[in-house]
Amino acid sequence: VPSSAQDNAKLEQLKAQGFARVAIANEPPYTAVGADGKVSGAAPDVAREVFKRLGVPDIVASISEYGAMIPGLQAGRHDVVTAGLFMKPERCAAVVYSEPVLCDAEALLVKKGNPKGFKSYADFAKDGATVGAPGGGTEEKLALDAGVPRAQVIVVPDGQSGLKMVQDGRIDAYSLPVLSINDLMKKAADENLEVIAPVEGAPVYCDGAAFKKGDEALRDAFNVELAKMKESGEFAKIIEPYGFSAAAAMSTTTAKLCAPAQ
Amino acid sequence: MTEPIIKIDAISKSFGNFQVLDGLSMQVMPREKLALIGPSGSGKTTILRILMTLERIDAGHIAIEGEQLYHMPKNGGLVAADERHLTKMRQKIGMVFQLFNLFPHMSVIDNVTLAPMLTKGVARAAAEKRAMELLDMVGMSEKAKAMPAQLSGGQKQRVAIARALALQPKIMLFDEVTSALDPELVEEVLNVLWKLCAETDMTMLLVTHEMGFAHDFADRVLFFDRGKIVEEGKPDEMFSNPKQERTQTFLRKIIAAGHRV
Amino acid sequence: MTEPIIKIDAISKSFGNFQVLDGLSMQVMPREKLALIGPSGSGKTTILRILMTLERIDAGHIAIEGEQLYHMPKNGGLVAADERHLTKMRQKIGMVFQLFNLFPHMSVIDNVTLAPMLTKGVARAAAEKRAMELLDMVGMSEKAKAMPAQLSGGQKQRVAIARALALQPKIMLFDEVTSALDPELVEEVLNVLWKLCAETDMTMLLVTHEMGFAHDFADRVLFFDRGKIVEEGKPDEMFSNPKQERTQTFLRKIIAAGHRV
Amino acid sequence: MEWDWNFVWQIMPTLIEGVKITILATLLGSVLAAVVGLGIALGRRSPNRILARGIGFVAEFIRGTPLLVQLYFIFYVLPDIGILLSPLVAGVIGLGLHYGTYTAEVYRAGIDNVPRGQWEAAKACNLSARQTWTRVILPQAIPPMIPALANYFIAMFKETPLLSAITVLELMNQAKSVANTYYRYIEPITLVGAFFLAISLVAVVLLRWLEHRYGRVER
Amino acid sequence: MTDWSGYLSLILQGAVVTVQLTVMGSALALVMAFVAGLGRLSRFAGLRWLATAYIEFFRGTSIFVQLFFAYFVLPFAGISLTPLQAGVLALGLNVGAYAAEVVRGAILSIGKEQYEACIALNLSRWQCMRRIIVPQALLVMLPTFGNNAIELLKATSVVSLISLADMTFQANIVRSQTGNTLFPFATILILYFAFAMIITFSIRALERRMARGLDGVRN
Ligand SMILES: Nc1ncnc2c1ncn2[C@@H]1O[C@H](COP(=O)(O)OP(=O)(O)OP(=O)(O)O)[C@@H](O)[C@H]1O
Ligand SMILES: Nc1ncnc2c1ncn2[C@@H]1O[C@H](COP(=O)(O)OP(=O)(O)OP(=O)(O)O)[C@@H](O)[C@H]1O
Ligand SMILES: [Mg+2]
Ligand SMILES: [Mg+2]
Repeated sequence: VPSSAQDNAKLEQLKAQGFARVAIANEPPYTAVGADGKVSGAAPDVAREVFKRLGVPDIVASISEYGAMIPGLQAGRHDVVTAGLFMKPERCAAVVYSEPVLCDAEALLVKKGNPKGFKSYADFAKDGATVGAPGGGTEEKLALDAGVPRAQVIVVPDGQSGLKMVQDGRIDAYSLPVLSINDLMKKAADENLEVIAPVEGAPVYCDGAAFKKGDEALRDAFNVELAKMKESGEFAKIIEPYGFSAAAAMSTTTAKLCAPAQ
Repeated sequence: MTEPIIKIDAISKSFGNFQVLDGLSMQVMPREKLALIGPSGSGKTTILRILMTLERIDAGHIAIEGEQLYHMPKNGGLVAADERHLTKMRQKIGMVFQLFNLFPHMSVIDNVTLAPMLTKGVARAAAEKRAMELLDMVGMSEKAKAMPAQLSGGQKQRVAIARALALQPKIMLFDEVTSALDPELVEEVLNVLWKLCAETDMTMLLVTHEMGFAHDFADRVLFFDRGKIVEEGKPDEMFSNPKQERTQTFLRKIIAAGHRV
Repeated sequence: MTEPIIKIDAISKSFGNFQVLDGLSMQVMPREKLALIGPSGSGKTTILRILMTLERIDAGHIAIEGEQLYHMPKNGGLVAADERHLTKMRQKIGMVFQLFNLFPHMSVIDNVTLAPMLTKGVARAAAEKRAMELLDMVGMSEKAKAMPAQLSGGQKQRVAIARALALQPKIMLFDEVTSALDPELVEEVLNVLWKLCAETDMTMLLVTHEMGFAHDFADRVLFFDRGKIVEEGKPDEMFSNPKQERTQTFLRKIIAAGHRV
Repeated sequence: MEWDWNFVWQIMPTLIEGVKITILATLLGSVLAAVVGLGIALGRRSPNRILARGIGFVAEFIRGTPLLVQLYFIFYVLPDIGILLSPLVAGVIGLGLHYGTYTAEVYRAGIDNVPRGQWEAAKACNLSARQTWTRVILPQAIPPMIPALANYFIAMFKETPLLSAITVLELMNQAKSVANTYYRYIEPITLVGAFFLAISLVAVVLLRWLEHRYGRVER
Repeated sequence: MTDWSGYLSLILQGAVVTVQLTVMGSALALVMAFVAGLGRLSRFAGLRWLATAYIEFFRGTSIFVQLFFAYFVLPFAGISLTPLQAGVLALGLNVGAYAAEVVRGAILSIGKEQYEACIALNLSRWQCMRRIIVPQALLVMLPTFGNNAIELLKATSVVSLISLADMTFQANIVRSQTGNTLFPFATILILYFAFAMIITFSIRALERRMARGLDGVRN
């Protein structure tokens, strides 16, 4: 039940300061930073629009590591995370999510021809193959959960570094959501690389705007506006140019995504 | 009868195991010009440094104008002096060092005006006026704006004297103020001391190896050896007719080395 | 007639603007013991340092046993010597310094054996045997295992002499080898030099302020002033009957300062 | 958020793995820095002016720019010209080069402190340039600089967390990884601090001893 | 095509942050250096102890730990700092601890006779420190302070690890956005070096100015 704006103290505070502090990752197309320094990308654009409708004129984005986002939220460094931080039961326990915004499957970036024949994360558990992933990101967890030893999951600071490490043969594969990998590939335009998508056995994930526990009222207000945008088609207009599917986001719910794995 | 301005009563001082002074007593009368002579290591510098409170004494008492230097009355008894008491007492005493110890980062005039301005609250204009008089007296007024590094040793020492005088102490201590100087420069400084002697009624204690100067300048000469006063007397008697054998050998050596007595 | 072992021909040397030597020429015969005397700053040390190749010359030529020191033949002409040529020439020359310059991180015996082992490839056993003989000669064999820091100045200087001798140079240069020593220690070192003089047929150049020693030791004395040879002669003539006025005043001053001639 | 001791014990083994890598990187980096520093110090004294100037400039450049950026460079740019280094090797090279420019200054001071008379005595003994360096100058120059060198090695130890930027799993990286997994920063970061402080304090005691032992030379 | 001038201006924005951090961090470090350096020389055991604890703690733990602590742990104690504040705090306190030892060393290097002249002129301890000792010690400290400032400049690159948009951070963004590694990193290497040179030359100029009239005093 969406609470009325009157008792939403957090929202009032954001309105008063005139902006919301959002955490984003340095990972196109979820986020993008233009040559003019302006933050765009699917996740911030949606957040910006929703907040505008809530009466908060602007967002101030700070780029953060995935692993630092939830601690940063808890430490009060951000008001919301809109970064492609996919919903997972543990995360749902740590923060409160809005309804789904961006959905994507997982992909692997490998050398041309996929010489080692990777299909799923479990493939990396065999014969010492290494997979790179952002620290604290979903892919790292998926790989670890699939039984890949810690030493074979290489924490890579950002996508560009991951791409470079695959090119240089430092890691056998680099894993990110499909769209992120596609974006990397586009920029690299490297004939010798190939994208494997989706990764077998890995679920399709959706992110949502993540709020600090206790900010449920703000989250609820956010959901109201988000639902309106989804309905009006405005939502699709924002995210589809980036390659995301609005239909995917509208076909599932936070409750489903946060349910403990069967 | 006048009271002594300095009354040293059975003071002792050791450095580690080495006892420099052992129960020394002596008195100095107001306006007296006293020369302290004696062989190296006999404790002359130590006495001046104790009077300037640069060293503490282990035992004994010192009174300046009847007031205890290292002790102060409290609850009817005497207790060790605190920093405030020492600060008050130090107003009466000034010292000129063998190595001048000018402040190298300040001009000559700033060296002279600093202490009056900071410790006595004298206004800058007044302090500078007085400083120029003093610099004039020591023949250094032309160098008022110079930095110490630009001066010769004799010039530095004359500035150091002006600096000490600026606080108008009742007692001035001079520790071998000429011995770090080239022979040609000694005279400059001795001339200033002569003038000072003649023109002021300060009490002056002077450690020196310039026997001629001590002879002509002092009202009384003390000859030290191993922290004890071996002999004292008027300069004329002392230099022409020393009574103690130790004094005789000392003076003989000094004369042999070519110094005038 | 024998050829001179050292032939210095019109050499010049400046430090910055300051011309120390200006067209100096001199010769030394094999086995000659030569004393170089003269006032401070006259260039005596500079000459020895040039012979040891510690300083370069600006102009002129030096020949050692008829071979050029700072030049070497190439394509029919003479070119500046390279390091290899200098290394070869240095084998003929040894030097003992005023400040000993022992290697402080090595024992006495290692100081003496180092150079023969490294530069002549002498085996350790042979080098040590010879070193002990030399140390014995300078009266230091008992301290063979000691470190330089444990020695007195005179002892250090004797080791330094043994070290220089270990290379068996034909020419030995001594630069005021006693002047950094306490008076009591001077004798130790002079005794060694006497012995050396009597027992070997090395050519020796010695800069010294010990006129007595120069007198008794030297075959010939050169008196320098401002980089020029003012006077030279047999020691007897030179010290008893100097011809030049400059030499006379120099010797008079030395005598006045209490030195034996 | 409260301090959780159970969590501390749970993550301890992971952090200890990190400590091992940190210490390994420091040790290897120190050895390299010691060698590189000597190379730079000697190179800057080379009679070849161009060589001396060139080495001097490179050293100044390395010393004036951040190690972090240098690490990025070594790890991500060098492969473009065919130099592919493992993370640890790249890290050790980065540390060694960077700190080598510091130790070079220590060497320089140490060498300058050997009195001129020692050079001259070596010449009078007809030692070659090489023999003079190895037998006379360096044996005297190095002991007094040991404390200063050790100081830099301790500083290097404290900069190893930078290696996490090039995926070396040292202490800080392990801690971050733990923090990422459990969304808790307090315990891992505090423990890392405690590890660093403990090792540094031990190192400082060691340093005092080195100073006592080697700080002075007798002449 | 890629808008290089735009990305260059992004890096320059980062450079502004780097300069801000360096200037503010140096200011804090300077204050801490004097507070702690003089504290260690205090007559009061409590002050001495406090200053020693500060110095040893900040020199003993790594700047990273301090940074992460300031950024992620302090908020739980109710102290929430902006990234810039956290960066300035950690850098300033860290470098301040090193510089405090410089202050102490420089003050101890001033001869006893200057203190004695103070006593003979009846200056109070504070007056003596402020007017006589510190002004002379300042000249001794200056060159090392210059080195400390360069250390601080270089350390600012690590704030990129706590998401402060300094030069290194922006270089990483540019790298992600353009896929080019060499351009951003080479650019910032040159910028860092240029800043370091500016610090070096300003300190030298300052030193010359302060040394005026003191020729012959310093050896
Ligand atoms: N701070 C000190 N620590 C240890 N011993 C000291 C100290 N100051 C002085 N002494 C010793 O005390 C003795 C007396 O020293 P003092 O300087 O008073 O002699 P002096 O009569 O002034 O000699 P001089 O004519 O050489 O100046 C000397 O033996 C000296 O070595
Ligand atoms: N490295 C140098 N740089 C500049 N000037 C020098 C240098 N070495 C020597 N001189 C100058 O050259 C002159 C001759 O010096 P040298 O040491 O040869 O004199 P000396 O006759 O040995 O004097 P002394 O008896 O004092 O040892 C002196 O004026 C000296 O100042
Ligand atoms: Mg004295
Ligand atoms: Mg000489």
